[in-house]
Amino acid sequence: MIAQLNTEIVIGSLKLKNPIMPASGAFGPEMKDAIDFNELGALVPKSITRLPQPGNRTPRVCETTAGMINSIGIQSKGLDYYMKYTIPEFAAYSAPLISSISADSVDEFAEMSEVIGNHPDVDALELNISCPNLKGNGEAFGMNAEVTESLIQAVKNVTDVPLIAKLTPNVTSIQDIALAAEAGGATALNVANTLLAMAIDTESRRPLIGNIMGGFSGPAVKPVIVRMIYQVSQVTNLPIIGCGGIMNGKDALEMIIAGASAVQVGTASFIYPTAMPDILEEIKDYMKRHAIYDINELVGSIQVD
Amino acid sequence: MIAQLNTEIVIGSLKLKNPIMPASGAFGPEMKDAIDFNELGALVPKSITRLPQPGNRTPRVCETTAGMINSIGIQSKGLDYYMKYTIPEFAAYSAPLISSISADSVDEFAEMSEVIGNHPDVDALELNISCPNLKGNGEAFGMNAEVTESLIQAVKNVTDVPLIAKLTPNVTSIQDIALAAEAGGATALNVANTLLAMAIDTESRRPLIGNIMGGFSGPAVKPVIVRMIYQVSQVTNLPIIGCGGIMNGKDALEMIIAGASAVQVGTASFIYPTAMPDILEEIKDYMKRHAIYDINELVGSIQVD
Amino acid sequence: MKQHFMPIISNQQVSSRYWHMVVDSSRLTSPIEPGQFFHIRCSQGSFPFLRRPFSIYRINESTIEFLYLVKGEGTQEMTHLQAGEMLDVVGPLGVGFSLDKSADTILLVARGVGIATLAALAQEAVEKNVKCAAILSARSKDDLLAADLLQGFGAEVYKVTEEDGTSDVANVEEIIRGILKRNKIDGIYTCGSRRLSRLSQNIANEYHIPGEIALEEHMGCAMGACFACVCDVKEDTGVKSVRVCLEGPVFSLEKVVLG
Amino acid sequence: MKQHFMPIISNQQVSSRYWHMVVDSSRLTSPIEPGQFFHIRCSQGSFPFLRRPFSIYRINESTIEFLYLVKGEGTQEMTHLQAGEMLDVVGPLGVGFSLDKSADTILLVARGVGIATLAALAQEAVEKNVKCAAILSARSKDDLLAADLLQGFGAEVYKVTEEDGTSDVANVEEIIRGILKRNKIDGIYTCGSRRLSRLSQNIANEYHIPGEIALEEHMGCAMGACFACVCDVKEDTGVKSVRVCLEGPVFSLEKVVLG
Ligand SMILES: Cc1cc2nc3c(=O)[nH]c(=O)nc-3n(C[C@H](O)[C@H](O)[C@H](O)COP(=O)(O)OP(=O)(O)OC[C@H]3O[C@@H](n4cnc5c(N)ncnc54)[C@H](O)[C@@H]3O)c2cc1C
Ligand SMILES: Cc1cc2nc3c(=O)[nH]c(=O)nc-3n(C[C@H](O)[C@H](O)[C@H](O)COP(=O)(O)OP(=O)(O)OC[C@H]3O[C@@H](n4cnc5c(N)ncnc54)[C@H](O)[C@@H]3O)c2cc1C
Ligand SMILES: Cc1cc2nc3c(=O)[nH]c(=O)nc-3n(C[C@H](O)[C@H](O)[C@H](O)COP(=O)(O)O)c2cc1C
Ligand SMILES: Cc1cc2nc3c(=O)[nH]c(=O)nc-3n(C[C@H](O)[C@H](O)[C@H](O)COP(=O)(O)O)c2cc1C
Ligand code: FES
Ligand code: FES
Repeated sequence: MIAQLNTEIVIGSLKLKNPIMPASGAFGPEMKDAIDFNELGALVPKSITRLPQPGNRTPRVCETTAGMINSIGIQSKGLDYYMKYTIPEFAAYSAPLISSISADSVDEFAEMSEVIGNHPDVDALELNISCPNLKGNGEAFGMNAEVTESLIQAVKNVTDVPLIAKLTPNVTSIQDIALAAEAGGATALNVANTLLAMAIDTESRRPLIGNIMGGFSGPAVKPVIVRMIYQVSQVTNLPIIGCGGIMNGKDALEMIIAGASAVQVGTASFIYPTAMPDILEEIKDYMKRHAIYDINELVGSIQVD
Repeated sequence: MIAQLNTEIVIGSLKLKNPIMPASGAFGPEMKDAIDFNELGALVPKSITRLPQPGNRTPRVCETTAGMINSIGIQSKGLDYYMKYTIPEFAAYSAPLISSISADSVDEFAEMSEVIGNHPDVDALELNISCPNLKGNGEAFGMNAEVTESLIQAVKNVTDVPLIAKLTPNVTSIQDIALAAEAGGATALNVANTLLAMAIDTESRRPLIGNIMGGFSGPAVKPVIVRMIYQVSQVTNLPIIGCGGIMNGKDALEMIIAGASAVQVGTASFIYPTAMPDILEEIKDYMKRHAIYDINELVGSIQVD
Repeated sequence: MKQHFMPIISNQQVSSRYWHMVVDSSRLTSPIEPGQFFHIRCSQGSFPFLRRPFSIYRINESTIEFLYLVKGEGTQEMTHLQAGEMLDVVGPLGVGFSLDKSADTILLVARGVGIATLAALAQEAVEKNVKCAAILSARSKDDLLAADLLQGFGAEVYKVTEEDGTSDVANVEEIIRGILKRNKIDGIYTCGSRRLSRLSQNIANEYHIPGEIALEEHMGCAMGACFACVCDVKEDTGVKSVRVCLEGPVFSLEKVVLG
Repeated sequence: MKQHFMPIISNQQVSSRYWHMVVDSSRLTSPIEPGQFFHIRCSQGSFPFLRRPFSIYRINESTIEFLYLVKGEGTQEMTHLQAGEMLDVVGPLGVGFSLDKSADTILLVARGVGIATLAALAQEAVEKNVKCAAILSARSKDDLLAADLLQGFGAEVYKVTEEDGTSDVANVEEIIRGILKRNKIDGIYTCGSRRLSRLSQNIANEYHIPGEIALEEHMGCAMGACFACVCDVKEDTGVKSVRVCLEGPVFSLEKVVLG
């Protein structure tokens, strides 16, 4: 008898049939021609804002060594469209739907979370607290521990679905923010959003991104993210979703071994449309090769001495 | 007549014949076989500690995608050896000598700076405030604005040589730290030291670095450093020395255009021993091609609209 | 939006700055239309990292061709790909040109490598018995690619270059007005230059000729997911943001907002 | 510590896990010693990023040879280098073996690819009329490289493998004691295994035979600047940290601290 592999991961009330899911903003319904959405651990559409917004000027992406910078600016059709069209579209798949929310204030986060979180087809919320807090001094919510705690708390008060706080890596102590999110009532932590970055075309002496700066993703950032996953896993017991730079199964395993229960794949899908199912296969191969039949045994299994 | 190129950069009392210098820890007297030290803008030996210290366990370096992680742990022969042998060895060259100092407390920084800064052959001090403050909670000095300010202040009180604060990029707001260093009396800012990072060998499930985490350098980090140079240049008038990921003249120019007056080259020299002179040549070629005869015109010349 | 590996048949330099690649497309099942593009990995290694978009220059029985300008790292790497190796592509992607079978003559206005995008349309025109007039604009005569190809299709080709001092908008306008006098133009198609696009837009407007434009924008996913590649088009209800990779790269010349 | 580009003459697989490369070293001016190494760029592209250190396997009139194990990304890439391309190296680096001309016989204890480092010494021994006994240990017989080469040098070669169940330390010890009974061994040289190094150290100690060991450590600069590659050696004044790339890779077997 061949032993069965268990790849199921439980995050609060959320059951993922496997730990592989897309990263918000790097996934859309258009990708259904390339991969079977039902084979993903979860579906995470692009962050939604309350009101429609146009996004930033182009160019919105540029390539850097082993990475890319993007500044899309959360181009969004707004909450009404999202409720009417986006949720039903993704609800058609068996994989759980995690709605990513961006907002300009704590109140707006709560307002939107109440509406989206209470939709029966939404299985969890991912709070993109890396966006700037317009009511604060414009720094991202997730750069401040108190703001993070009160934001999660406010959302927790209006919905019962699992809350994933998507942390920004642009902080002095990711542990402090992680603990604040935990104190506020987060169910899980996404470690992490993009690093703030910039690139300049030396010939024209202009920024390569219309918005000057943007979010840095891709394999270049992975060592920073792995470090943060490890640091966060040392201070909290919350499940961690690793995100940043995963290109293949080995990268995903590195994050899982560092302490992530699940992982998100963004940029890789731009280059390999089938990156997500391929990564899952590579993880399964690794498990077989190492005779590890339950993925949960790998989570945080790093050996340090 | 061919117009002369001016590559001279002035940083306080420090005159650099060109903006290219080595990054501390990635340069040593052994490299004199490969390049002519007199052709460098300055010489920056490895950070020195007061007492001899053995450094960290091996492996001390590992490769990641387009970058490397190191955790040497400031292996050092101590201040006495440095005064007796290291300074005279580097003083033999015409390029100015910038001594990099690492210490465990503000007092120790001041103590060492007094001794080293007042040596007639030392032209400037670079304060490596990215090392952990053992008298604090172990976080790096440069992660805290007040500590940064009082550290620079304390050193300023004991020596007149130009002080370069080498900032850590592992902070929420590099601008705040830059302003604190300026308030403390820094002559210039090095932006920046390495990003804290980690990598795991998935086969053995062990960290690839003996010390678990280490400093991330190489082209992968450049977009984060360019962003920070730009941010810092927006808030202070201090000259900036850009450092992190420069592999060629274009990378150096990117930092100069973003706002750096000079740049340091670390990892690149490991791969191309002649990286520094090659970069200088590429910069000169660029200047000729663009008919820019004074490098100072390029500093901070980014066009945003 | 499937990934395919297509055997490279040839990859050759055709002028100082341009290369031409032929790949075996016989295993592709989806139909390919002029104006569509492929998202291509430029090297056999892992870098450059992102794919690059390239139009389909010619569509043959069992091969397709690309014509590309060596611009930066990606296209530089592409020149190292060799016959026998596999080209890693995603596509065909996007919406191509629409060409009315009943058209008499169409006008192509191409600048530089824009001809790589319009050539396949000229080929389709021949097949549909539609006549073709083409203005090819380039920096130098060496960059005037595909003129022979178009003439071979029976097209009436006008070449303008900086080198000859003939490529200014005013001169191109004069040529176009001359063509319009002599022919019944039922469609204007343009690619490769903002100035010539504006000119084409104005003329199409003035003469009430329908037109199409193929746009270029920096891309991330090239499959509609990331919203990197947007541009604006006019709608009855106002301006709408559309994705060049999914809703384009070909748009109505009348509706597109040229920044 | 100069960078050189040496034409690759051949680069071939010699067993399931090992490859062998010959390069033209005729333009190298510095003398090369057994035990020294080169820091090599494994690919023609920019990645992998860091160089990798490789011992000089054979030193010939106008060529040098490398023998390498395909381990990870770097050595994998190295297999793609082709005859006619240039190998980008920095070196020769480090301190090589010292071999006393007056020695009668030396003993080499090599594990796995460690033989790539010791082979050049065997070659020098032949040239100096010093006899050679060698123990080659490997996972499998397929991995027993260079046995023929050494035998060609007239060396007395003992092969032990996991496959044959002969590679345990106890058995190697027995072989060494046998060799010592039959020969006047004036030097023990080892590379490639911590267990066999300890054994060699103990035996050298017991029999008062001088010995040397070639160490491996992960490297950054390979020119003494970064202190990545340190190990400890015993000195009169205590333990001293030394750099494998500069003060090594060859160290006194007696003095090295085997972790
Ligand atoms: C739909 C479409 C079809 C195209 N068809 C062709 C064609 O048939 N032949 C041809 O030569 N070129 C074509 N281009 C342009 C081509 O994609 C770019 O020249 C190419 O991406 C440049 O890559 P590089 O690495 O050499 O240059 P770099 O300037 O170094 O590229 C840096 C980054 O910018 C992006 N970029 C640079 N220029 C463009 C551009 N014009 N459009 C989109 N992204 C760009 C690159 O993809 C890359 O991510 C097309 C572009 C689009 C959008
Ligand atoms: C002085 C010296 C001489 C050597 N001579 C030979 C030789 O002749 N033939 C041979 O096959 N191998 C030799 N090695 C080992 C060889 O350097 C490694 O096998 C090689 O670096 C592995 O690279 P990789 O990318 O294939 O493997 P990976 O394991 O993917 O390498 C990852 C990183 O670790 C480093 N690394 C991994 N193993 C070693 C190692 N054993 N020593 C140093 N760095 C390592 C790599 O350089 C790289 O930076 C020698 C090592 C040293 C220090
Ligand atoms: C084009 C693009 C758009 C993105 N948009 C969002 C977004 O709307 N909300 C969000 O939380 N993260 C967004 N991200 C960040 C990704 O979700 C992810 O955190 C990041 O890309 C790192 O993962 P990767 O290296 O696997 O791409 C975006 C990333 C990219 C590349
Ligand atoms: C092996 C190594 C050792 C280093 N040691 C020091 C050090 O002692 N003091 C210091 O301030 N920075 C040290 N650094 C950081 C470099 O000075 C530099 O900030 C960093 O490497 C980024 O530049 P790069 O990408 O050009 O290498 C070290 C870097 C490396 C790679
Ligand atoms: S490139 Fe991603 S939507 Fe067009
Ligand atoms: S590798 Fe840098 S000192 Fe040895």
